[in-house]
Order: sequence, then C-alpha cells, then structure tokens
Amino acid sequence: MKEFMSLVRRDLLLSWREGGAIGTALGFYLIVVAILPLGLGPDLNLLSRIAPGVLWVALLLAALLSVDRIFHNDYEDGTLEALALGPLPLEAITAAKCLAHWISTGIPLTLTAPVLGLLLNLDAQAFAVLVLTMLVGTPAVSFIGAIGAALTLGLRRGGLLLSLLVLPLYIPILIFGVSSVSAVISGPSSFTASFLILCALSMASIVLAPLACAAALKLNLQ
Amino acid sequence: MQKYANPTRFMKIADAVLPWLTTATVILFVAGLYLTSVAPPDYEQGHTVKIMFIHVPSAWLAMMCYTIIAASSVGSLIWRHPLADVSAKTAVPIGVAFTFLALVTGSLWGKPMWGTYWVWDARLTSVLVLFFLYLGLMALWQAIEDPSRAGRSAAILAIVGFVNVPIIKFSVDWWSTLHQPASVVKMSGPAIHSSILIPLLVMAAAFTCLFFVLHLRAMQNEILRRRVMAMRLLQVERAANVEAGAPAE
Amino acid sequence: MHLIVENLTCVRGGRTLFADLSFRLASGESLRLQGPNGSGKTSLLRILAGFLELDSGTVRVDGVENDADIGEQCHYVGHLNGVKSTLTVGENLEFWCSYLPGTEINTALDRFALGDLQDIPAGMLSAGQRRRLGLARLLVADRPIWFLDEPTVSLDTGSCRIFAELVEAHIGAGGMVIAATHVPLGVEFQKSITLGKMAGADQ
Amino acid sequence: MFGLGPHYGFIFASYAIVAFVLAGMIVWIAWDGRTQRRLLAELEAQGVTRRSKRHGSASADPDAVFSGSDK
Repeated sequence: MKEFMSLVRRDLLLSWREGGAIGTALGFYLIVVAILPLGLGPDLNLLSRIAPGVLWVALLLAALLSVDRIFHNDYEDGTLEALALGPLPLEAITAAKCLAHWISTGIPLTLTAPVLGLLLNLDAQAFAVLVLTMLVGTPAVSFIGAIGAALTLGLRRGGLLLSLLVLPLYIPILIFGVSSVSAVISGPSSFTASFLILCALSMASIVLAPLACAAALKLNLQ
Repeated sequence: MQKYANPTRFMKIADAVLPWLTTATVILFVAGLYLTSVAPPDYEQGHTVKIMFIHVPSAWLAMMCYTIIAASSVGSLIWRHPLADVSAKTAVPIGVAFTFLALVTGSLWGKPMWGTYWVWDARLTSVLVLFFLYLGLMALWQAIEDPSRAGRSAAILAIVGFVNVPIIKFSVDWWSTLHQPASVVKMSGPAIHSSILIPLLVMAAAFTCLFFVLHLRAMQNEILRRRVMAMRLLQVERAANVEAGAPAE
Repeated sequence: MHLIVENLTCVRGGRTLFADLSFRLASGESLRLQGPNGSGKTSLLRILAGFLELDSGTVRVDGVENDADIGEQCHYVGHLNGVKSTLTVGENLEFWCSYLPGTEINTALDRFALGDLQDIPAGMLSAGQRRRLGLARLLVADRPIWFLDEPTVSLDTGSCRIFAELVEAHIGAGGMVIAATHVPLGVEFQKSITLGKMAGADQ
Repeated sequence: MFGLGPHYGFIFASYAIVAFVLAGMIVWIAWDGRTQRRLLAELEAQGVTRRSKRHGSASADPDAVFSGSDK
C-alpha cells in the first residue's frame, strides 16, 4: 500500500510541476462551453435547458484531452518499465495512475463546472447536483480513458485514435450524468435512479478498467 | 498450440465448405427475393414493410458479427489460437458494411413511416453507437503495424466494447424513453404475420450464409496475405545475407 | 541462487532470433551477450526481465525464499534512463527508494557523483549525468540480478570506470549480471553467449 | 407504380443500396483473393520456397508468422 501511495504522490507532484496539462484541459473546457451560446444564440431558456448536457459533453472532451498523459510520459522516458519491475502488479500501477489523474484533472474540472453553469444560465438548484454527479462520474472518465491511453501507447497519431476508441465507451456516463442533473431541473425521471446507476458505472470501471489496461500495457511494454 | 498445421488445414476445410455454402446462399437469396416480392402489404404501412426484409437481417448480422469478433478476440488473447486473429481482423470490415446497411435501410424505412430520415429511436441510436465501436476497431487495426501486437490490442478493445454493448443499449433505451416526444410513433414492429415472417426468416438465413461465405473467403485472403508478407521478409533477409557476404544458401 | 534458462525460443515478426537457447547462472557469476545489432540481445534481456513473452522454453529462478518472480529480483537498465525531467535528482531517487522499495539514496548519489546535483531538476542535466542518475537506481534498491543493455552509452571514461567497479563489487557480493554491450565494460565476464548470424542460430 | 404504393422510391432505394454494398463486398474479396494468389505465385516462381527445405538456416517459415502472432 505504501508503494501505491508513493506512486500516486509522485504522479500528483508531476502533474503539479507540469501545470500545463491541467491548464489546457481547463482552458478547453471553458472555451467549449463559452462558444456554444455564440453558436446557438443567446436565448436563455434554451441555454438553461441544454446546460447539463453541454457541461457534461464538454467535461468528457476536456478530460479526453488529458487522458493520454496518464501513460505517455512514463512510457517515453522508460519509467513505466522500471515501475513494472516494482512490487506492484500492472493493475495496481494503472489504478494508482488513474487515481492520480482523477485527482489532478477530474476534480479541477468538476469544480469549474458550476462556474461555467452560470454562463449557461443553469437552474439554481441544479448546481449542487451537477457537482455531485460530476464528482461521481469523473473517476469512470479517467479509468475508461486509461484503457484507450494504454491501447494507443506508442502510436504516432495516438491522440486522435484515442478519442475514437473511448468516446463510445463514455456514452453511458454521459447519459446517466445528464439525466440525473436534468431530473432535478425538469426531467420526468427520478434523480436517484440515474444517479445510482452512474455510481455503479464508476465503481465498475474502477474495478474492471485496470484489468484491460494491464493487458494492454503488457502488450505495449514488449 | 497447433502452430503450423492449423492455417493449412483451415484452408483445405474452407475450400471444401465454400462451394456448398455459396450454392446455399444463392438458393436462399432467390427464394427470399421471390417471397418478399409476393409478400402481402402490411395493413398499416403498405408495401414499405418490404424494407424490413433487408433492414432486420442487416441489423441482426451487425450484432452477430460483433459477437463473432468478441469470441475470436477471446480466442486470440487467452488461447493464442493463430486463426482467431485472422477471424477477428477479417470480420471487422464485413461488420462495418452490415451496420452501415442497417442504418441506411433503417432511415429509409423511417422516412415513409415518420416523415424524417433520422429519428433518435433507441434501436437506431444503439446501431449507430455499434457503428462507432466498429470504426474504433478498424482504426486500431490499421494504426499498429506489427500484426501480432495489432491483433491483441484490437482483441482487448473488442472485448471491452462487447462488455459495453448491453450497457450502452440499456442507457440508450433509458435515454430514449426520457426524450420520447409524445407525437412520434414508437417504431412498433408490424404484426408479424406468417406471410411476413417467412420471407423475413428466409432473407435472414440468406444474409447469414452470405456472411459466412464472405468471412471464410476473407480469412483465406488474410492467410495468403500473411504468407506473402512472410515470404517478402524472407527475400529481404536473403538479400541482406547476400550483401553481408554470407554464403547465400 | 540460480537463474535457469531452458530451450528458450524467440520469434520476432516472423524471424527466429534464437532457438533452444539454454544456460544457467549462479550467484556471483556474470554473462556477456555478444552479437551484431538486431541479433536478439535486447529481446533476450527483455524476456529474462519478464517484459517480453517467450514462445517456448522456461526462465526461472530457484533458491529464492518468497519465490517472487524474476521481476522483483532484478534491475533492468535499457536504452531509456527512467528519469523524470521535472523532478529533481533527489526526488527521482527518493521515489525509487520508497517505491522499489530501497534503503537510502545517499550511497547511490555519492557513488555516481551526483551528490551536489541533488536539488537540480533532472531536465537540466547533461546526457551523461542523466544516464548516471538512471544507473543510480541500481544502488537504491538491492536486487540480486542485473540486466544491463548497453549500460555505458553516453558515459564518460571516468564514469565507465566507476560503473565497472560497481559491477565487480555486485558480482563479488554474490549478485548476477547479464550484460549486452559492444564496448568492453572493463569487467571480465566468466561466461559469454553469442547470438545471431555469425554463430548460426542452430546451436 | 409497380403496385408498391406511394413509397416505392424508398423500397427501391434501400434494395439498390443493399445490393450495391453486398455486390461490392463480394467483388472486393474475390479481387483481393486473386491478387494475393498472384503475388504468392510470383514469389514462389522466384524461388522463395514456402517450406524452407534448407537445413539449419534461421530463415522464417512463412507459417511461423502465425506462431509469431501467437506471442
């Protein structure tokens, strides 16, 4: 367990030092949410109706940008090989790195979401729910994204391919994330149902994604 | 691990089976097309129900093909079966074609039924997502040069995708019930009367046989392609020996 | 403790690099891998370290108490250094010390003359210094088997001499070293295996 | 028209597209098969024998690429 935490701490320290990666993800999130009203027109009640959807889609895209960073740097400078020879199995290494990515990227994105909600005239009572669902949903985003990152390790145009591979897998998270937020605003469905399913999705991905990642890493470490 | 005998044995078996399968496909198609042409019109949609005779089999094939890819991926990852790679790789483009047909015929059927080409109906949307999964697989196959690494990476993605298909189907169904505007008639299947069911089943059988003919043939091509590649490798190696002055055997 | 390798075969992209390779290494012995480029030296080292799956044959270590697999008993030094450039020299080694786990980092720093560079981000080091930082990992965690793939690349002669002494000390203390190198390491190896075309892989 | 009711256009369109795509697949796979066989014949004509009958050389057996893909 000590090694697990030391790996998480190191990754957090690295993402803190390379501030750029988080910065780009936040910047992208801000820009995508900001340009949509420019495209769709300033009609406030239209914006407030689509606000949860826009905030979630933009969050997924922003997280996707930073997901390939999980393995790429360590793969490039040979650290991944040395980590693999450590006491932790590949699954634990992946879990530690995804946890670090969630803390360093998922949480900042979640905290900026309500601020961007103001731009989209989000309903007042939806703010708390938005942050809650995103806090629960972003781990799944990091873990499932890591599968794509592990699969496209070492490929030239890996980033583009990564989004094609991972976005279809994000659809359930998107659907239940948005439906639980809009359930509070207006939606017909109940909040608890979609929210519990979202929690289930996150827990499932935290448990299962490392298995797929480890298999992909074993392949790419050859 | 039957290393060598396997591909050659497969080629022989495929050569033996293919003629029979092709004749079966032709017969089924002729029977199917005849039956569809004489099928009575549906009381509700009239003759547009004839589109169903090719839409449903295509959608069914799209699902079946993904299942075959997932099964081959398990075979290639866990049992390292040499032909599983080949089967998974060759099934992807065929799957893409059938999914594309399911989407096109679905929307062409939607126009007369609902007045618009694309309706975010749960089934059509799930098939669209399946189409994205296929594109992901195809892209991954082409992105990695080394065949053995590509095979196993694509196998991992196929299995991860296959696990997600029911989850996506469930969430899309949930999503479509949430956004179900009362006005649009849900794509209710027409009453499956035997006069319509029989042509549908015959066409489905014809499509399935055609799939296996194409898949077996494509697998043979892939095996030949890998032999050509290996022999070119041999040529390069022998040329290198000649240059390096080693006695060219 | 013994490292036992029996009829190892490796096929890469359709080409058989080596077939039915067997050897045995006991504590305190060293083995040098020779052969032209592309003859499978790196692949053999990566198979032994457990990165590369092998086609046939077995690689095992006996005489180890908690029968940990080879991965936890060895260090693998490849062409890449495994150094994070945004972390300082000290932080790099501190991490390996807490992760591998190791004992302490001061001996490693002193032996590789990195003591006064401790607080400098690794990104600012020269290639030779960064290589020494990568090699310092060998001393942070005490592991019996060392797999070295061209270890002295971009090292100056002084550092090569230091490294040779370290390798000698490691072997003397009962460790095992398998090195693939073109440049003579300054270490006389008890055993050596030649791979690839020259020897004809039909041993 | 053709007694298929008002939407005959859509029926024909969907059947035509299905026929086109299926025929396209059949033709592509047949053509690809023929080219691979032609390449194989040319290579064998140049003496790159499939089953390496030569002794000892570490040259690859073409099917070895399958065991290669086993790793």
